[in-house]
Amino acid sequence: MTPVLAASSILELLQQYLSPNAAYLLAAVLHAALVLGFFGVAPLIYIWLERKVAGRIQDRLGPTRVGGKFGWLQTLADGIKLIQKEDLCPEAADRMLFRMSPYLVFVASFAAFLVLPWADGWIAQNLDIGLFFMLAIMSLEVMGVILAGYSSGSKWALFGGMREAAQVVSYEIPMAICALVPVTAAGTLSLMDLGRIQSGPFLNWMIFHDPFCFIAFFVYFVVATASVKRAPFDLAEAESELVAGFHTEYSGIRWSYFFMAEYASMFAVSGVATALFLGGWNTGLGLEETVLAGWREAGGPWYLLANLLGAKVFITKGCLLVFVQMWVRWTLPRLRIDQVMTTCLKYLLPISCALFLGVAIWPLAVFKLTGRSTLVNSLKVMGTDIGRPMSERSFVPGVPQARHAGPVEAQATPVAPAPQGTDRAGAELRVPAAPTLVPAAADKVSSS
Amino acid sequence: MNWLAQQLDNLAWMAHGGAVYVFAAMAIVCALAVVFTHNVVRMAFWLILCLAATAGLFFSLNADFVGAAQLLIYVGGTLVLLIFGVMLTASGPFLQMRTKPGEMVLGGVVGLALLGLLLSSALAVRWGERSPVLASEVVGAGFNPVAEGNTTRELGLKFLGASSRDLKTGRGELSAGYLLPFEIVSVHLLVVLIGAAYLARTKRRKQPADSSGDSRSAALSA
Amino acid sequence: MPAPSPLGSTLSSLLMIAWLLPLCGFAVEIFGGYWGSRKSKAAAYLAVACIAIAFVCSLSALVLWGNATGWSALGHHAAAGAEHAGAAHAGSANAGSAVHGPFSDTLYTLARFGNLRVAIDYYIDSLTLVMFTMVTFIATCIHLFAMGYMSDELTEQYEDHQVHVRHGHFHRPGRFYRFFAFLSLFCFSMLGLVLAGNIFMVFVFWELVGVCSYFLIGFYIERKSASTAANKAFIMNRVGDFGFLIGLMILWTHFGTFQFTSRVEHDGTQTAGLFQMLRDDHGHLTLTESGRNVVLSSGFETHGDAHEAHAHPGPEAGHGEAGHEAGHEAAEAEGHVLATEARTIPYYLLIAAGLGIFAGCVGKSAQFPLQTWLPDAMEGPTPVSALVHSATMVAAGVYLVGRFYPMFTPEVLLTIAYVGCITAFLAATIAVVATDIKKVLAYSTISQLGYMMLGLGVGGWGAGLFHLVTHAFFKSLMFLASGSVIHGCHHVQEMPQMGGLRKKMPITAIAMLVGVIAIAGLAIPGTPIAFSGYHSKDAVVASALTFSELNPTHFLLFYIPLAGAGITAFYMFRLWFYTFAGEPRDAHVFEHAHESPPVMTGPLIVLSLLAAFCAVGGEHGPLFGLLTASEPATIPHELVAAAPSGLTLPTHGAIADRHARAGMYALVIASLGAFLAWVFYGARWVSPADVQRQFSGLHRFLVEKWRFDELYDTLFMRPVHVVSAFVAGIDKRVFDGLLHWLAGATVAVSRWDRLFDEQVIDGAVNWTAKTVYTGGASLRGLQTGRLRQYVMFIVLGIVGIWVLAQMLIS
Amino acid sequence: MNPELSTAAPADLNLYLFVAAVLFVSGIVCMATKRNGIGVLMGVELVLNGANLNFIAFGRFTKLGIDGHVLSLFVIVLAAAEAAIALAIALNFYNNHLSIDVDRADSLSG
Repeated sequence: MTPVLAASSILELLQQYLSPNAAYLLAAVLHAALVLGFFGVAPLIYIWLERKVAGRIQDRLGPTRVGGKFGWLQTLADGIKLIQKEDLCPEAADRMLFRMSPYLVFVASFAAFLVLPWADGWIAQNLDIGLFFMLAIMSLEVMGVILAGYSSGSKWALFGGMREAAQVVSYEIPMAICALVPVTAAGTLSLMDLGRIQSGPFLNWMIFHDPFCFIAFFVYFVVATASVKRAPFDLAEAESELVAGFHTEYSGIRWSYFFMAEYASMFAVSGVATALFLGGWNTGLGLEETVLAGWREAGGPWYLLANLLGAKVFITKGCLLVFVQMWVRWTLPRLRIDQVMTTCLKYLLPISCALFLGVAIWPLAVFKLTGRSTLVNSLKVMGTDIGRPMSERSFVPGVPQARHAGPVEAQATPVAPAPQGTDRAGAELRVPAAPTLVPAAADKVSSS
Repeated sequence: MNWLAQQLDNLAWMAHGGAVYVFAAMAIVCALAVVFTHNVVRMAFWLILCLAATAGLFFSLNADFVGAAQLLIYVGGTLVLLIFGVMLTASGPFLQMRTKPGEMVLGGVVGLALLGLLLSSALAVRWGERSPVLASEVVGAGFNPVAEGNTTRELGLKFLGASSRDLKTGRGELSAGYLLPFEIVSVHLLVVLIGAAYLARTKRRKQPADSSGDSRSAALSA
Repeated sequence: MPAPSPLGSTLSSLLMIAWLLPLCGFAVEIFGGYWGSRKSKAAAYLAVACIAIAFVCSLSALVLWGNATGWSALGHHAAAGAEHAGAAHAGSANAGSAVHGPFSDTLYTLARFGNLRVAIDYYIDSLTLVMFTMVTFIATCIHLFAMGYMSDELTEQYEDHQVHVRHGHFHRPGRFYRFFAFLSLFCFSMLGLVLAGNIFMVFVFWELVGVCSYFLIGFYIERKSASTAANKAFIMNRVGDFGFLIGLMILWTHFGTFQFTSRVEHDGTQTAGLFQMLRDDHGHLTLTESGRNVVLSSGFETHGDAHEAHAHPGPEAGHGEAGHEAGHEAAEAEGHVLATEARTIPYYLLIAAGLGIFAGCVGKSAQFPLQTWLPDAMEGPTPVSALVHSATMVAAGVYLVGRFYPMFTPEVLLTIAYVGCITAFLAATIAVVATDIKKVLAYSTISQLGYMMLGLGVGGWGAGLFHLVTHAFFKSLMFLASGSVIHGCHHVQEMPQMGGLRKKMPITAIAMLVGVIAIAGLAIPGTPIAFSGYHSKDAVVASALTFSELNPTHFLLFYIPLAGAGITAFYMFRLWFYTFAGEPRDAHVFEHAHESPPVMTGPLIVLSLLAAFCAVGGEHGPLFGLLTASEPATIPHELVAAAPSGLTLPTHGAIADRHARAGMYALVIASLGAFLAWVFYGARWVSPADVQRQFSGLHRFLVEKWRFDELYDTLFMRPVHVVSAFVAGIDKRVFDGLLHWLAGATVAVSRWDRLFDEQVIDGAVNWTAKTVYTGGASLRGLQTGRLRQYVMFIVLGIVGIWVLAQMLIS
Repeated sequence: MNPELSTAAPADLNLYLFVAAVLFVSGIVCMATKRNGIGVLMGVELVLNGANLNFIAFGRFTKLGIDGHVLSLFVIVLAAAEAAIALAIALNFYNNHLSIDVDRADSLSG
């Protein structure tokens, strides 16, 4: 078994050859490159997909010529064309801001990918506050849009920027609250931990955790669609009114940055939805604790294979959601700006608040009513308990656990006795004792 | 190969330490840019960069939650508000309200004096000797997860008046925590939002003078 | 002791109705009239109805009482008069007291102060009944008369010709209703006074009567003379009432009760009355051994013993003074044996109490020396003069003397007699020269009241009250007649402007003539043709004659009234001749004179009949009999000399012996007076003006009313003024000076204080304020209102502080 | 993260104090010189950020620890509140004066 195949992550691989600092640096560069690669390729595909979907929904074919029968390379051709185009800057524009704002949008959108969990252990930067960071970074994107709209020196652009600002700032709130619903249920902000919690059969996904999470998913999806200014909420670039909205004056490669950022953001919010509600990289067939756990245990290429499968599952789920977004775009008519704001502030915001309250009260209410911490007790599905309390699942968040860098972990957590091999120990291995930090009811019930 | 590794290691170390300096320099430069720019929108832009750099400094200090909060609330929220304000109020001649050079000079002098004051007093303290608990001792002793930059849980416990170490050893006595201030701040925020909404609401004012002027001009044109 | 009997309760009910009806009338009239129309006669009708019903009730009560007693009083006195037997009279009086004797009870207890009980009591005997009937009858007549007389008040705009304001005469709304309201109130008060069963209640109604008099005299309140007269009457009465109050206090202190007579209460206990405590059944005082104190029995306790001891008064009558001595000793012995704690009252205090009560009577009845208010009281409307100031109210003093007779010692009675005597002569002489028709009548009234007092004082109890009743009739008649004249002559009252009016107003002239004859006491000797005045005045003169013969020292008590009788006849006929006979002196007045309407002449006719014939039969007549049925036992039935005073009071028998002689004297003198009047004014043989010139000094003395007003002015007003001036001088010089000096000193100090205040304190404050203001104004420049500058200031401040701190540290 | 890199502080406290001081002074100067009301507001934000940086830095290097984070969180929240109110005031001011020049807001000058 070669070291390359034995490593569970790039960092681990590099650490076998380089000093820690160098390994860390190189791993960071590699992570960024990988994410950037995905960031660059995905929009190509999505733009193509958009055209095809639009065509099919509108009962036409879409691109058919470039790159074969299905016009595979249409987007690439477009990109080349855009790169060739002159980089125009209007006379009335604020030159510096006009040039800077596409990069701002691009960077913000790109940074969001840093904390997306592709598979168990496969993440560019495993932040404890992953989701929080994600929301923060994605909210930066709007700055670029606003500055672009303002600096263009055009009323269309200014109006678009203003609309974008109003819309995004408003939708950020219900979006964050809806994202907090599964976070509250799970008890962690780390997207990686969230993915681990949802391992096992699909009933373990957060969307099925309780009714509030279930509703929260749909609310989140609507809000996320709006926050990436997709139809029917694409008021910022409403062609019929504002020519092209905030990017009216842009051309060439700067223009394409906006589009790359938009499609990348579509995947980003979909990825967050996947990680939060739809089980992340987990197949939902219960394979993780049976087959895949064995693969991981085996290590080396099996481990790599398991993670690849996870990444594929994650990307597939995200793409499905992106597809739904497109589907919605070409199906529903555009709203007016006041309708957009009304929808957010008068409906989605209260609904999300109610959901948040509900999910906070849910465990208490269940405990009070049933005396148990879950509604369904010990229902065996495909050999696995489902509806298990969080504290009894194979992964328990909040406990300093040994990550994949074993020796480093031990050094980093000198006080807590490091639970050995929890992740790789498979379904049989539980966290030895209910940790003291796990909050409240579930803990007490399980101990009693 | 070894040399290469060594160079890489040095580079990595420099990169890591350099990142801090880069963020610091960026924060300083952008802050000065804010001071010396006259266009408010550009000021806002520089401010964004400055605040983002500050957030980077936060991250470098292992304050991940505060950094993210800085990004989310400051950069994402407050600044959007600011730009709103700029765009709602900036029209033509008022976009650039130049300060007199004398005022700039005076402000600069005073600012420099203040900077001297701050720096001389801050740097006069030899922190390492002054306080027995500094840097290395504190790290790991104050809150363990600092090493990893995972402060979320610690912050949450702090709000409840506890720390993870207390809970683990079981001998921690719970203090008052920050729950009450937190609640007060929440209510304060709510009040502020309502107040701001009230203040900034559209005022429907009848303007008989304007309408009469309109009618007069209309009559003239007719 | 008269227990409550069916007769008593019936009488009290009837009299209560008669008493309280005018009060109701007053209440309705005074409020209804105020809110009602000024032109309505409703008030008069109501008042007349009330007083008429009261009269009917009173008359019924009198008849009831007469029937119950089988009119024994009339028969008895006829017999007594015939037999002149005091003994029999005394016995029968005692025996009959259960039937017709005083009925007394408490109607309502107002308050209790320890032993003292203030209550509304009634005391009903024949005197009460007669007074009730007389008062209500005369009041009815006068009410009717007043309906005509006061008719010019029935207007919204009454023009008072005697009040001058800047533009002509004074105008005011008519006060018709008010007049009748006050008349009603007066009737209520007078009847209450008569009905009263205790001396305190008497006092209350006494004052109430005085207030009514005040209101009615001051009816034309806008006239200065009227308001002055009202004040004068009221103040003079207060002088008398002061004595009354002293008497009341003495009585209460020593007797502990106010009620007149003993009676059985509802709870069976007996309460002693004043009369029973002071006197035994025979009207004797019980003296202690020293003779200085009078023993007060508790009334009912000693009654039985006393009755036993004197069970056979017949033998005792012959004992004379010796018998009385024995009786006294026995009573004293009993007193010692029975009750060591028996209360006594010093004799002089008893005299003082009697004099005090009498002082009230002097004031009310306008006796010397308080007689001056009555002529001035003629400022009131003539019906008022007739009712209040001649017939009833002024008679209240006489009535009270009669009612309170048992409480008076012989010394007091002598005082009363002299006062009456002086008054009678004094007023008669003034009346001779008076020219105002009402003034003449007023002085005549005073004079006649003096006769009544004289009669009472010399022991003629029945004579005095007899004259009271008859006088009431003929004097009210004469006042009404004069009122008719005044009304007919449009408020001309001066006799020199009249004359020959009998042609214009014959009925009035005849009525007046009847009154004049009655008051003059003319009669045809030997025939029963005699007007009422003859009988009553004869009785008084007879009593006086008897008294003066029994007590020769006091011979003046006979001669002066006798002369007075002549003067009375003179001035009354003078009045008649002046007014009605001869030729008109003032053509203008005569031209407009007219006879009064029937509503005024009607009462005149009725009253003249009564004036002429009410006293028919004289001292054997029914009226005298009715009155003397309630004669107190004090009147001695034999010639005795009361021990302390040495006076001998006449008995009925003694008076009767001298009656014929006295009547002859009086008739002769009166006829002489009447003849003189005819000589002067009827036949005009002698010019009165010549006589007037001849005796100009005397005339002026009389016109100036014996200079009593001047005397009082000198005696009381001047000293008071002098003292007041002296006190005022002290006040002005000493106290005011002191005060002024103090004030000046205060002002000076204040001035310094003010200087200090202004200069130092204000200066300090102002300096502070100015400094602050200046500082603020200079600092104001710093407050540019510029946000950015403030930031600079803050920073500069911080830097400055830091620099300072650095310097200090180094 | 690499623990070695983290525990060995890449820079000492004084660097952060210097940056914070510069931010603070920049904010002050901004407040003192900007005539635009929103510029003044930006100055305030800078000042607050300087303070925040101090909190975090002291939390990292002294016993202040996590409390510094809590305090800076409060600062951030209150800064947001302040910004909201200040902008509302600025809008009102603009509505009334058709300008946002703070020098014209001198009605209360002495």
